[in-house]
Amino acid sequence: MDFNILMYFVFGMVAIAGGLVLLFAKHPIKGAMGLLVSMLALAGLYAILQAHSIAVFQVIIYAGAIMVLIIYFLMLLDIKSEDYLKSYAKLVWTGGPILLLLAIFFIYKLYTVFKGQPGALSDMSTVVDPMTVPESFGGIKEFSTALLTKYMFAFEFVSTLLFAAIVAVISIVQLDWRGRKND
Amino acid sequence: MESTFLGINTVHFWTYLFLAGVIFLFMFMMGAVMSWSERKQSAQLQDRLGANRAAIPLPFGKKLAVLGFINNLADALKCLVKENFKPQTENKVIYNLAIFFAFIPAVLSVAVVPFAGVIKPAELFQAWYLKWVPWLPEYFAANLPDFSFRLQVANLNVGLLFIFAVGGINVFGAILAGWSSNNKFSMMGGMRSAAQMISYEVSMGLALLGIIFIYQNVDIWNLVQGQSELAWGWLPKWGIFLQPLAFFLFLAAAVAENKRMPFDLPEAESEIIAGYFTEYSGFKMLLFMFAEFIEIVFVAIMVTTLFFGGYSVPWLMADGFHFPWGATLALSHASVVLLQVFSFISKVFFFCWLLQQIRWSLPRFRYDQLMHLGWKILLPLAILNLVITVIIVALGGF
Amino acid sequence: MKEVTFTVDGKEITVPEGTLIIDACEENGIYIPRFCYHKHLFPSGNCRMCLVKIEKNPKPQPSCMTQVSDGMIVYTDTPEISEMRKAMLEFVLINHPLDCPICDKAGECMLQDQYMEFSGDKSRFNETKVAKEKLYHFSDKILYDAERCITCSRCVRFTEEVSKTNKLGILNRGDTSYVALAHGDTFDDPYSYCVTDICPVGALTSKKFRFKERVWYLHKTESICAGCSRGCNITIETKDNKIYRVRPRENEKVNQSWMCDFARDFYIDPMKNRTSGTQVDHKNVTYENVVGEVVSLLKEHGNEMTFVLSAYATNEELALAKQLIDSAEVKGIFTKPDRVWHEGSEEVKSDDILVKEDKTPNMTGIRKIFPAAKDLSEMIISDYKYAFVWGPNAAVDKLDGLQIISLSAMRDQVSDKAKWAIAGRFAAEKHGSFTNCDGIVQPFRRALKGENNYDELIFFVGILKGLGVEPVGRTVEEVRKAAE
Amino acid sequence: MSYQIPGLPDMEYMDRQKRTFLTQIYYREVARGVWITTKHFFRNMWKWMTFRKGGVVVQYPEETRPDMSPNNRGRHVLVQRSNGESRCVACQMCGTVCPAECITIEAEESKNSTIQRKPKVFDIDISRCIFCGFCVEACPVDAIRMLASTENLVGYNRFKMIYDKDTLLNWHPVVNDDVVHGYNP
Repeated sequence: MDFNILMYFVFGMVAIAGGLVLLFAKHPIKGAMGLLVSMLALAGLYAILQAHSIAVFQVIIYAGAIMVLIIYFLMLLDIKSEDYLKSYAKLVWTGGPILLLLAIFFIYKLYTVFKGQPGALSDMSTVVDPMTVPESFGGIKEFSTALLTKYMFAFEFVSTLLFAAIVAVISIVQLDWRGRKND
Repeated sequence: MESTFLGINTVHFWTYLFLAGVIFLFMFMMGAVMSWSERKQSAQLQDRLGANRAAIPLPFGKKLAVLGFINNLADALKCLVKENFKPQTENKVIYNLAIFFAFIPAVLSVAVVPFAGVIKPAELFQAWYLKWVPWLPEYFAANLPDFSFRLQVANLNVGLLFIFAVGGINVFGAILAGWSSNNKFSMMGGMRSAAQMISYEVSMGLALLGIIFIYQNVDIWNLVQGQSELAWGWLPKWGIFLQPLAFFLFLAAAVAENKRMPFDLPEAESEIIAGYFTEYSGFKMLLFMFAEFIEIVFVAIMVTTLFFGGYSVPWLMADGFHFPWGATLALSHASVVLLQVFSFISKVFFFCWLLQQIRWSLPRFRYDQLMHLGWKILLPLAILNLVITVIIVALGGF
Repeated sequence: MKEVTFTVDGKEITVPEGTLIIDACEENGIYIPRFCYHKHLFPSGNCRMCLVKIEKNPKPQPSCMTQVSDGMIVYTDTPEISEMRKAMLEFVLINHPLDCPICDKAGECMLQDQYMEFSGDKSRFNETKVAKEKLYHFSDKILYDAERCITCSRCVRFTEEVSKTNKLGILNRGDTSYVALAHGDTFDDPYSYCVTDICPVGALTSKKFRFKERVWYLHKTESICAGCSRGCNITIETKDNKIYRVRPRENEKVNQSWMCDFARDFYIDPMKNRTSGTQVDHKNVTYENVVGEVVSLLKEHGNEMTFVLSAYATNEELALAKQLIDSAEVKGIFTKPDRVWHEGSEEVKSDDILVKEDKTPNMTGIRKIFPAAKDLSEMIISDYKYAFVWGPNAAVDKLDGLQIISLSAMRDQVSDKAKWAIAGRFAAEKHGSFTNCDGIVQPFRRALKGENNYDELIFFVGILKGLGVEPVGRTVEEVRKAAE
Repeated sequence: MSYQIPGLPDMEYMDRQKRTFLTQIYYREVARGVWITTKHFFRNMWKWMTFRKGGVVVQYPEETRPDMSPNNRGRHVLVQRSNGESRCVACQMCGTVCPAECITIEAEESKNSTIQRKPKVFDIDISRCIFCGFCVEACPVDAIRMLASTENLVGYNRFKMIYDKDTLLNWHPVVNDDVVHGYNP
């Protein structure tokens, strides 16, 4: 078996496992650790696809900066697991069907891809073979050029997503405060 | 037909595996040397004698103390055999995971650093002083006449960023250890270390941006290559000459990242016992200490590589010295490689010594002083340095 | 009784008529120094330490000889009185050898304490002190040091009034006077150790305690004597899990301030023939194993079992035992006079002072909790297959042919013969309470750490839990509370 | 801002209000500090390379300071009577006052009826002792003293650091033969 394929499966498994830990961990810190592992595994996936820049930025930005902040605040807040779970118990009824739909969609997508290309999995080695990609592929120059020209809008749009997330968090926290005042 | 192992060229595989082993071992040895110099050097500069008691008894009443090295062995032995205390925490997994987050990045990031230039084994083993294994030069000359590799474990084209990425993960070691120890002092240590490391990472990154702009690269190999060149025909293009301010900023920020004196607030003994690793004992504590020592070596390696030309020796080319006044001194390939390795390691040793000297000379900063230095001094200076560099580079400077 | 009111140092005090000033003051928190006065002895008034100023009286009066009267105004702390105390102490100390470093009384000596509190002056006596006999062997228990003696006559009055042997007397007069026995006599009094307790200085010391330990190192535990059914209140003084001495504790209703020599030896002499650990068929097994076996035995053969109670058991243990007997439906309950605790201790018959005929501490408690318990001699062996024997000294021949479970602190024929042997604890090693012959329930605390990790209470709690019964309590306090 | 202490050179203290930028970035001060320690470092290294001792410390069990004060509280000794017995009466004063609780005494009856009491066991655990000298102060019969010497107070085995009565009596007093008969205040 090709080393890259092997690592692809290893990292893929770890990423999925990290995601599952994030979903099912009772303690928020453990969930954050799951997310962190998932991020690192994603970086590994990028790396075996020869996209070194993306892999490294994945680690610097997500694992090194955002996760540190998340864990920092989780520690400061010292959320007790039970309260945390109770407030999210209702979300299962809305989130569950959405998750199910997404899963069906992805399975369908995979099915169509592999239906069209019977040898897709074994061909992956040729896709990620270092010999077949140009020397400069995944370099910082190419990455920057692509990011700041072609994907400029997407890049900026994602940052609005983060902004939206911040607004959501503040609104939730404020609601919580109001609830506590009545106690 | 080249043989392959898991899709990788077998010779490449074994070469890089061997290289990784050697460099890993080198880092460990350096860690041991640092823990020795932590005692002996501090003793020398404080007019003491330092650890010299532990010794192996020899026959005829003699003792083998080896300048206090046996103390290190005794320490390691003690840490291995002593009772392993565990705190009453519900997060045993994270408690144990934190050690790996602290230790692995310390040894991982050295993978992208070149220890010497290109090595051609077929030529290398021709030198009379390297003919230890008789069949080795014949094997390389017969089978792989053109095989060459760099003395660098991973040839990443984003090497400098890789170091930043791994250094960012390093924060988790302290923060998770502090949190999972279920101890107020550990928690404070973890918090302090997280705040400190995040603050100084900013200045460190900005200081290094100048280097990146000047050499137009983030590949460490190319950075060192760039520093091997000469400016005006005589001055090596070392980072210290082109970016003197960045050197000082980087040195301060790197010491702060390393959590050593005078920035050792996360483990300030007089305030919070041992900070984030208060609750670790025995071998786990040893790993934290060892990670710290290896990080000193790594800071020295970074300073060497980025500001002092890495392995490069002034005016040494692949075929020997080319002095600026026109004289040349031809050297064999093996001699050049050994000179480069020696140059690299001696520079690293010097900076290790300097870092220890700084650590044992200075008192600890107060927390507000630490933050003041990080955000109000280092950061503006780094930005200033960056702006000036960008203007000079845009004007076509070097 | 008629009450009188008088004033001490400006404080109005009401006491029954006939009370001595010194007692009335002490009850109200004013301590008057004394040497010769003892609460349970007739006052003699010879030490002159307790002088107080009484208004309209030209001279200070000894408070131990003066009864209060209505409207009396007493001062205990005038400059005159304190001068007199200082002078009195100086007088007493003139011939005192001051050999506190080698004196066993040092640390609890009334002379030391009162000198520190009421005088503190330096000696002005430059002449040679009168030398007297330093090692006067009164008996093989008591040693007398004439130099230290201040001739307060407490010991003499004790032999006259309490033990009524009239052995001691004071010979000679002035600075040559000393306590002495009749020529050729020995001080063989069953209460002789009491004189070492009441001696205010180190003149009378116990040979058993001599030079063993300094008194300030001893840890004092309030306990109840297990020597006989009188239940004297005692203080057990220990260090490093070893009993150094036992002293009586004041209790007006039971023993006043006295206890017998037998009981002191009983505690101090090292316990011989102790049991240890848990055995089944003379093989050491874990405690849990034995508890499990006893539980299954009680479950299956409870109705073929007889339960022989120990009169050394505390009330709390008996309460749990009762619960056990009721829940396991044990057939017969017997009790026995398990008198002897260690070999060689001399048998003391009863007397009319303290010692009782019944040498067990808690037979009254058994009678109260188990009114139906019969004496062991009335047992018919053929009725039973198993016997739970608690405590030592059961008649072995009465238990022939039975399978024995023995729970005893002392090794004897029964525990040797027992199939299941569990070591118990001695009275000084556990908490609990005894009911004495007059029906007074007296709690006591543990003075020694037992050798085993369990005591009888824990054992019974374990058995009850094994039987599926919730014990009324798991600690002595819980059981006591449940009993109330 | 300077501040004069008589007999000492002028000492400069930092005026926090007047710190310059150069002071605030610390680099110059760090360099000054490192320079001082580096001088020490190389001086000691040079001494070491020329086979001289660099540090000022005393390698205690092998070396002892020659300039020890005669009042130094070192090893304990027990004072003898003229017949070689200890003067101690086992009164436990030293054991009671000892803050480190390192003195163990067991008393026994002496054959001499004027002395009555003498120590059967007199142990000082030197590994626990803090050399405060309270035992010497407390002793009513001047039986325990401390020598100035600190030689051989260390050991590899902590049980060998418990000095028993014979060890404590094993010394040669320089004082004249001051015999005490019994306890005579």
